[in-house]
Amino acid sequence: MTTFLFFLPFLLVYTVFAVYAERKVSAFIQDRLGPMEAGYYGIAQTVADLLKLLQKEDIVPAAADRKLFLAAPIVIFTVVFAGFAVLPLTSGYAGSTAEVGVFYLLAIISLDVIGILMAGWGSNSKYALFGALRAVAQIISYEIPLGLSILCVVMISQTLDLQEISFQQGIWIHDKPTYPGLLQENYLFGLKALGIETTHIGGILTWNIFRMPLFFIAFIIFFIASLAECNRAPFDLPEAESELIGGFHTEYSGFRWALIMLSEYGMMLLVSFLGAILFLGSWNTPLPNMGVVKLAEWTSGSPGSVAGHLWGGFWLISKALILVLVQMWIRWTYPRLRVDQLMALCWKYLIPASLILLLLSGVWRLLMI
Amino acid sequence: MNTYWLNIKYAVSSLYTGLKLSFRHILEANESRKPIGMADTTYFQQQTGIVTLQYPHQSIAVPDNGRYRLHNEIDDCIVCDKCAKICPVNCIEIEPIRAVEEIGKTSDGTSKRIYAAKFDIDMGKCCFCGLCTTVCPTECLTMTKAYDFSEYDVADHNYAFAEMTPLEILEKKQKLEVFAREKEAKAAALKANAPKEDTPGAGIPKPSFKPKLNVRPVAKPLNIEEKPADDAKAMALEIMRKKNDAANRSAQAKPVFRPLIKSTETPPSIDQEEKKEEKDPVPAPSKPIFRPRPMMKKPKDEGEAEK
Amino acid sequence: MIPIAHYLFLSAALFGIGLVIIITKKNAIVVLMGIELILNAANLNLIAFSQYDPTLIQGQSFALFVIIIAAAEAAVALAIILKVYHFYNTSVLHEVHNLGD
Amino acid sequence: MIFQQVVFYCFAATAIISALAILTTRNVLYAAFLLMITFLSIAAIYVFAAAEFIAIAQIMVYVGGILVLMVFGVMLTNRISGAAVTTGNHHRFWGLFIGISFFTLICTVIIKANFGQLPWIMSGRETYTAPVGTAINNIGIKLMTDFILPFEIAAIILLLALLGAAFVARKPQKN
Repeated sequence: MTTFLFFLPFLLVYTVFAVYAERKVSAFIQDRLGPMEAGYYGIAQTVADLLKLLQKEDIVPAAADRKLFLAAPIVIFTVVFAGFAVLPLTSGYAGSTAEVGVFYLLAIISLDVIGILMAGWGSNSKYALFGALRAVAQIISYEIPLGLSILCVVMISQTLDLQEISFQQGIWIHDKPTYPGLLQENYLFGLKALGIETTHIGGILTWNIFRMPLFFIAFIIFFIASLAECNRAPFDLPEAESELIGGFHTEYSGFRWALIMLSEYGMMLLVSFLGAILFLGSWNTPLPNMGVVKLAEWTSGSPGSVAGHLWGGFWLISKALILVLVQMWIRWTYPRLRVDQLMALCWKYLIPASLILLLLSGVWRLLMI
Repeated sequence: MNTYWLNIKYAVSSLYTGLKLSFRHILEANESRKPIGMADTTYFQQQTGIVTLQYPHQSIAVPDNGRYRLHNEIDDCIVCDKCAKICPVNCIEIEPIRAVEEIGKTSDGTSKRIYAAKFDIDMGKCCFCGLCTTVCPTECLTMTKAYDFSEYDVADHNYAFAEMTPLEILEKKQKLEVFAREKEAKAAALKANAPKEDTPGAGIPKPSFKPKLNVRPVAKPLNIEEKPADDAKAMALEIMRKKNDAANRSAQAKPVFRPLIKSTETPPSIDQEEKKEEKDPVPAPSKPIFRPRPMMKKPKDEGEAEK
Repeated sequence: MIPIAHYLFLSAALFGIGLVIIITKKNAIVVLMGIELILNAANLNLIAFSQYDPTLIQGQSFALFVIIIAAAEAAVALAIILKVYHFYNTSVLHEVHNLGD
Repeated sequence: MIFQQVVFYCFAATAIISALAILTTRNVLYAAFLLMITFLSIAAIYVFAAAEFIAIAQIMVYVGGILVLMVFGVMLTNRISGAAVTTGNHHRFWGLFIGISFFTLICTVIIKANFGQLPWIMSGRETYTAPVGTAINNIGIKLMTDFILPFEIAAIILLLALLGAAFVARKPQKN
């Protein structure tokens, strides 16, 4: 319940370092050095930028709709931060125990649209309005493949509770009181017919991406859709600098702009957490037990113990941060899509693929019993 | 339908290639180029890694013949004004003061006969064409390797090479004036003897400008021998005194520009001036190749000021 | 637990406000908002009653259908409003005088 | 429990105040965003009534779907010319009269009917437990068994609405 006490400071510190990492990753990909002056290897550059932003004037354009303009960044940030409420952090330390966790996160992502619309309309600027309309069209379209790929996981896991999904992907599957009808043992690739039980082997073999091998494709669909949901390149049409200056946050400055950036990076982290929880084994270790070498048990304490907290937090956060790094890697590799390409990718490729995956997941689930 | 699957195949392979490419660059980022210049034999050897340098801390060596900022070796400068004339953007500004005698020799043996009261090069205007360095007779004006000379104020781009203090400038000017006065006295003496000539402006009752206006008549009678008359000398001294006062006063107000008044001349007088100089009694054993022209720009301004 | 009457009062208030909005507002989209408010008020009733049979939860299922229908209705209504706007160049309802083409 | 009640009344008050604000504001876009606040507070109240799933569905469908549609509608049916998008009022007296009279009528009925004392409510209250984690399972099973027909019909209606809306709103074909 108290995970927000962890997530709020974590989000702030993470954003500072994520912006730094973004600059460094982009610099290295482009054979540059990136920020080098502020602090050792430029490590304090983002802090300096943040201090600068906080001192800047809070400009409200004269033609803007003042109330909407001022409220929009707060709405966007609140919505994104609310998404962190249901994330489990370790095996013994979860956020809200709401059984609708995944569904709630989908709703949160669709709420984000409202804040963007407020910002775009409130700015009373054509660039902001174009950016907002593009953002909304994009987010609403990509919610479908995102939701369908999540639904695949939900179908295999038979629950919407993120903590429950986490428990299913590791060696502590029996440590959570489950609802009737849920799986209590794991088999290799989820196939009971193979007869290789992996319940006590754990590690990467019980991650969802291995329990159901087709989830690799589902994960890729999820990842592409999540990139579009956080307006990240190559789906950054809503804030395309070269076309729309800054998209829906063109008119913002100072603290409010910082807040929008914070929520953008927060959104990246949120979908990365979600991807790690749904597909990459959540807070479970990637190392399996092998005979007497109990790597899985050594690298994950039992739920509720101090070791369990530390290992769980370490694995989940490092998985999420690696996904964030992959997002950055992708951003600085690919060019931006055109609007028609964006829609074609969503409706012609991702949605049919995820629908087929949904069907296959149902079949696979029958094989798992 | 076939294109559909081909599209997917092409997208996957190209996305994979792109990721591989950028990831290779991330891995290669652990090495970076050394700050070595083109002359180095290893210059082309390192093809990968970070290519940027941290400029103020590191920089690539500039070749010795790099031609960036102008430098004037004022000790070798004979203030011939060639550079200022040829400059296409008028970035060189020179204020010469003729010396009454040879003031030294440059390192190549050319004799220096003009003081540089001001030798300013505005690097903010400079177009780095290098014409000034080619026309420089004593090769005192050169382009150096220094290329990083950014400043906070554009006025700081003006590089002053003249080393004279205002006091020295004043002193040299007075010297020149004394000399001119003497000449004028001679001329006056001559005029008394010579057939009457119309000297425009001679009757203007402005004491401070008088001497200069009277300089001209000196130049006109070209082949007259110098025989200073006593009365003329006395008159010259008298005028000199007044002139000094005026000069002092004006020097206080405008130390740099004011004294220019003395050398005010109308453009057509350039030829005259040169001819006059040829006839100058000043001993000039080895004359500079280029006849220095005392003033190029200022005369006009001052002429306007006069009116 | 909250007395059921309080849910019902809240629902009644929302219903009343929705009704007033429908009657008084000129803009078609705001009228649509009033309709959504009324649907929400109805949903609130369904869910308030549904909490007393936690095993059957018929009320919740019904509320879910109401939400689905509301979504469909809103989509169609907005499409019609757009069409009307293109035809009459206004979205103010009483300026739409004739329905014939 | 007292804390829970305070939170409930806060959300109820927010819902009513923002709904009233929709009534009073002339700006259509403000009305849309106020409607979002109303919907969110109603979703919160659903949670109090042990209907988490419906609450999230409410947020997703109403706020993420219908409201965005409405805002799009507002933007598309008004010239973007810098002037605020406003709406006028008419029939003020009759509107208020009918609304208030309906409200008082319903309130009277609620008080008269005394729902709290109905036998099935009483028995329900006895068996009432705090919201437990089986509601979604129940809804899922119900939807696939007892309510399979309305569920499928709803799916068809959604599809029809999608096609119909797209058909109605499309640009007229040029011959």
